[in-house]
Amino acid sequence: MPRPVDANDVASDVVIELREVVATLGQFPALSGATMQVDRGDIVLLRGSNGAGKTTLLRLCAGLLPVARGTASVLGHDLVTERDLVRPHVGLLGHQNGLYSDLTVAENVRFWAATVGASSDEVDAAMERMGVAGRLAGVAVAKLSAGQKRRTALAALVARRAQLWLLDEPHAGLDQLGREELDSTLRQAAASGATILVASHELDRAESLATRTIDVIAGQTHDAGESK
Amino acid sequence: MPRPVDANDVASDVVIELREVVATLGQFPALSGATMQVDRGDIVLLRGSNGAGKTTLLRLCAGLLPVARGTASVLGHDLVTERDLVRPHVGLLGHQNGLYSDLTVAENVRFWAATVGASSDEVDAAMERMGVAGRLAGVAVAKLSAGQKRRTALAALVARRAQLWLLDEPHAGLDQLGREELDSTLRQAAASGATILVASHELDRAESLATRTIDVIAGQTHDAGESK
Amino acid sequence: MTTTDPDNTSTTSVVGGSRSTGTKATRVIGVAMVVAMGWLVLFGLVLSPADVNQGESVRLLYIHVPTIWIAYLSFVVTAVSSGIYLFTKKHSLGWDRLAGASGEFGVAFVALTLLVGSMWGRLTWGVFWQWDARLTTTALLFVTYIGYLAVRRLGGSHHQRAKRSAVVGLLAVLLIPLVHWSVVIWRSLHQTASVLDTDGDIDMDGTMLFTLFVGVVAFTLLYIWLVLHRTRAMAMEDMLEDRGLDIALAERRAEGVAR
Amino acid sequence: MSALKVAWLIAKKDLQVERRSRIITNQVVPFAGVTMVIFGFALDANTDVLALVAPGLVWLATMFSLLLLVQRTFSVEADDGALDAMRVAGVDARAIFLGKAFGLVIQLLALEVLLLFAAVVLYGETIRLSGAVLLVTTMISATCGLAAVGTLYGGLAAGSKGRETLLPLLTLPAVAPVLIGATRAVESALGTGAAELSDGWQWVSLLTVFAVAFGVGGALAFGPLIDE
Amino acid sequence: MSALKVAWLIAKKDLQVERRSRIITNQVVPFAGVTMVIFGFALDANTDVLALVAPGLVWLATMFSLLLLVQRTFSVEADDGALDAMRVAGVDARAIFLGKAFGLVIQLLALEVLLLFAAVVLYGETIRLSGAVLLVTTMISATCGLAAVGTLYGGLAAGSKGRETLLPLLTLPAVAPVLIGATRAVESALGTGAAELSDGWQWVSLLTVFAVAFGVGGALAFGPLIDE
Ligand code: HEM
Ligand SMILES: Nc1ncnc2c1ncn2[C@@H]1O[C@H](COP(=O)(O)OP(=O)(O)OP(=O)(O)O)[C@@H](O)[C@H]1O
Ligand SMILES: Nc1ncnc2c1ncn2[C@@H]1O[C@H](COP(=O)(O)OP(=O)(O)OP(=O)(O)O)[C@@H](O)[C@H]1O
Ligand SMILES: [Mg+2]
Ligand SMILES: [Mg+2]
Repeated sequence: MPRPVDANDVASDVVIELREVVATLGQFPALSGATMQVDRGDIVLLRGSNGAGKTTLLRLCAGLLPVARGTASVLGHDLVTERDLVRPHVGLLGHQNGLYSDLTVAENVRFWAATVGASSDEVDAAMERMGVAGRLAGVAVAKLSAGQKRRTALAALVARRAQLWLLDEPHAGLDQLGREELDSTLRQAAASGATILVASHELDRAESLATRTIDVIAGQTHDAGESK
Repeated sequence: MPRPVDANDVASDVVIELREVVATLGQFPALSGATMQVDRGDIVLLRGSNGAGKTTLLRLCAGLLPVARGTASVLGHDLVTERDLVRPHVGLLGHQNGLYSDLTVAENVRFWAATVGASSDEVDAAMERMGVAGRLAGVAVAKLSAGQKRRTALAALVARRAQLWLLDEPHAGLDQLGREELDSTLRQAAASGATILVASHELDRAESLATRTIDVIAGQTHDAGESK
Repeated sequence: MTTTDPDNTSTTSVVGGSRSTGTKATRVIGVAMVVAMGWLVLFGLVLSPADVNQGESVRLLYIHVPTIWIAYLSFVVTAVSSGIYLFTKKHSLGWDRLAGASGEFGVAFVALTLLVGSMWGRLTWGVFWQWDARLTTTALLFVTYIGYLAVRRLGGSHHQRAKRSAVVGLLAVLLIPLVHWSVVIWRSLHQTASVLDTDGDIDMDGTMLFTLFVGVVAFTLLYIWLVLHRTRAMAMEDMLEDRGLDIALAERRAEGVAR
Repeated sequence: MSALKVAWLIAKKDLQVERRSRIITNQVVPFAGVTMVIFGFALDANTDVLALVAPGLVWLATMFSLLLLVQRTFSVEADDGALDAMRVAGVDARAIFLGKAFGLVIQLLALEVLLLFAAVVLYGETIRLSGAVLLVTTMISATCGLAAVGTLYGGLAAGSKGRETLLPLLTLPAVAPVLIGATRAVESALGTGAAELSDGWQWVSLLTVFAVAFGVGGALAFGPLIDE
Repeated sequence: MSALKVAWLIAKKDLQVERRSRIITNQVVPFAGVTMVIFGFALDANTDVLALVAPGLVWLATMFSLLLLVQRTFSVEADDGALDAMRVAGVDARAIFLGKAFGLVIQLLALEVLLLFAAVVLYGETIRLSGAVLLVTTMISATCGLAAVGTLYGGLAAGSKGRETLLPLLTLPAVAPVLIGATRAVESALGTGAAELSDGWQWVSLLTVFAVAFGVGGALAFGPLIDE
């Protein structure tokens, strides 16, 4: 599912490499020394209590936060100096959905897909997949329920075919069907070479999905091993 | 835990009674004929797919939406004409938290408790319970993680000691400890006479918590029977 | 589509089962209005004399003054029916529709006043607009009721629309005294009250006064005729929305069965 | 709890939010200052004209600042659904109105003093002792009127989308009489363009009537306005 | 995809949002109208002065409307984290800048035409044919300058809290040169106060330099500004 990768990206199979990374929010060191390595095709569960730093870690990998100390590289590029090379291949679903509430579902998904040059077939497929095709496609996002919004955001993400998916509590708000669909989409993406990080509190579901688990404790990462 | 009830409130044990209630959002009949009855002390799980109308049902019971057709009464009062009598006894946790991001956790909880005249002991107990006492109490809400915000909103709700609790996906965003704590708080409240409605997609957890389940399907309610 | 449905209690009574917004009464008023308008044209353009100072342009008076008075009337009707909606137990939407219809035509009439007034100003003062207190307050009145109409279009349920706009309608009417007495308060260069003067003696040519009277009658009839039709049309719109709700309800329920 | 006590709670909360965020001190005051300087420019820096129209400009700048303040005070409520939460909590709508209006009055008064001072410095306006009582009375009654209108329409616009721009449309024409009255009264107080001191008081009575009408009307109407 | 193509996508999206929400048509235009009426008041209804300063007032009203428009266009981006999403998606910052600025230019031009028309009616301004070219050139170059400044600072303020009030503080002083230049140029175009037609062109060159400086500077600076 992810787009064909150019030569320097496949140089190594290490997709994320953090070494003693410190990142601050305001004065607060939300990441206080994260060291981790994620390989291509991994589905990694980030586990940790509220305020542990999962969201911060994901945003850092997406290049939204500065690295205060340590070194970080994503997809073989340095996260600080080569940010522009990293971003086109990364997709993030944060706590917010990033949708324009005045536009319809289809317009939103199409807009996001267009910014990365995805084809309209992919857009339709993604919307179908996340269950927002049909009647909902023409409804303004402002008029959706919480779960329907989340599905739309996921559809926009799926249409992007990123190489690295960063998902912050993707299951929250989805109904049973949506969860199944999402999990199978993620498994499929991973199988075709994407790398996926999922922060989640729904351990039962997430643990069965993930191939590895990393515990985030007070801003530090601890490898909890393979889960499958 | 709920506050002492005055005479007309205990007249009957039926806390919520809806008959063929229709409620619209814009032109859309989000509730298309909800009929249900909830008794004092019940913990009711509202189950349903995305867009089924769970949030709408909860907001209607909180008196935030007009009743387009049908009749609705809450705590023995008509939901349309006697709204002012109903509200002081109802607590709602919606998809949004209702917090002031510039104020600290403690200031927020105190403000909401003060508007309903809760004592400062209750405030402290509620914050302790939801794990936002201590260091977090003095932190501005803007600087909290998603789960910490949710905990703060729950603390403000717990401090209110409402008779009817309406919770829209209360588990979303909470970590394992927070979930346990929340469930035990809810059980305790129900045991001391509060009535609780929970909309949730985390069926495993919610089904073990609830005493009854109601399915919401396309804006209509279907009783799915006692669960315990 | 416009046939009535016994289920729609709130609107059927107003529409009364007819297919158009007209009734016998409105047709009578319509005919009277047309006659009065003809009369006004006759008196205004032919029979009344030109003014000593203003010449032929004085004939604009017969539109200018009646339109603003009818606008006042519309806004007062809006306020009164808003008040009735808000303060009676029944909260009948009929009053809200009357308020809305009246507000709409009030805005239209003020727009006419502004238009005719500024044309008149061009003829007599040489400019379209003066920063005169009355002109400015009239402009404010206009904008205020545009705001009122905007509030009506905010969306939400009919009662929500009614409540919100009733509040605005009640407060906005306070501007009318300000417009009326603006000439006194600010020593304006606009014509001070000469017809509705406080001392009671009317200093105006008899024919002119009579023509003005005809104008007021004609525009009042026009106003009544328009408002009657518009309230009926609004009732139908509301009813169509209710009908739309029935259809939407059926669809939504079917969606549940389909699963 | 009595409505007045709740109103005081709300006003205190608003002032606290302001103290934390320092929006007025850091941003609205400079904005108003810049507005006054720019007026000077637009009027060709003709000092004679400027001194004549200074009272008008002070009130004009106040009015534009009012819009900012109202917008801010209601976005604080609407951002995270706090206004809904207040409604569910059964907080008396009159208390909300009075509380928020009182918070605004305090903030506006502080601003006006500064603007008046700016007028003295920038436009060479002079303040005479004999007019001090009139000046203070005018400022207080005009400010109450402005705050009442601002709160009323701010609340009306708060729930609806596009509120940022509905607010000025409703507020500006409504406060125009205040602008006119207060300008004339301040002219009398300062003796601008040989205005008589005695003339000022009749304007003050107009302002007071306005403030009372909108204050009482607003308090009564606020419930229906924000409800549903 | 080329930056220009993405910029066009973004501008199209912005205009679509506007078409859906009709904020400008229904609310900004009346707001600007009221502003002009109120200026008339504040200036004491002195028609001679008014006709003289009318060009200045048109631009002043445009500037205030600019603030509303910029605020709106960036709150659309920031409300649900869409700006973050764009950054993660690796959308070229220059494209974002150009796209949003272009959307603003279109909206502002439409507004200015209306305001000019209002000035003709309200302030008794007259337009002469010989000045038409100058008038149009002035409007276009001034508008480009305004849009560039607005977009630049709108983006800067978008992420930070209290953005509503940071924006005017930054924007107003920055556009003051435009205000002055455009006013003089329009005076020349209309022949207000016996201004020479030829004088106008030197102002236009000033405006153009300003627009180019802020346009190019903004496009280059926008990335660093919204990043991190
Ligand atoms: C845009 C321009 C104008 C506006 C907005 C305007 C507005 C008004 C208003 C609101 C009234 C009603 C006053 C009341 O009874 O409360 C009025 C009355 C009147 N206007 Fe005008 N006016 C305009 C121009 C003119 C001009 C140019 C003239 C004539 C030179 C004029 C002559 C009159 C007269 C004679 C009355 C009747 C006064 C009375 O008996 O009360 N108006 N106008
Ligand atoms: N503002 C609105 N205007 C029109 N329709 C709306 C609006 N908000 C929600 N809806 C529609 O109403 C229906 C019910 O929404 P509601 O939020 O109650 O669903 P829900 O059961 O809470 O779903 P979720 O599990 O996703 O939170 C949905 O189909 C949604 O599309
Ligand atoms: N803007 C901020 N300024 C200062 N500290 C912050 C800010 N935002 C978050 N924090 C702190 O940073 C820490 C990590 O936050 P983060 O959002 O990464 O947690 P999380 O693991 O995602 O938690 P959750 O499970 O609740 O979403 C928290 O302790 C929080 O209090
Ligand atoms: Mg998080
Ligand atoms: Mg929901």
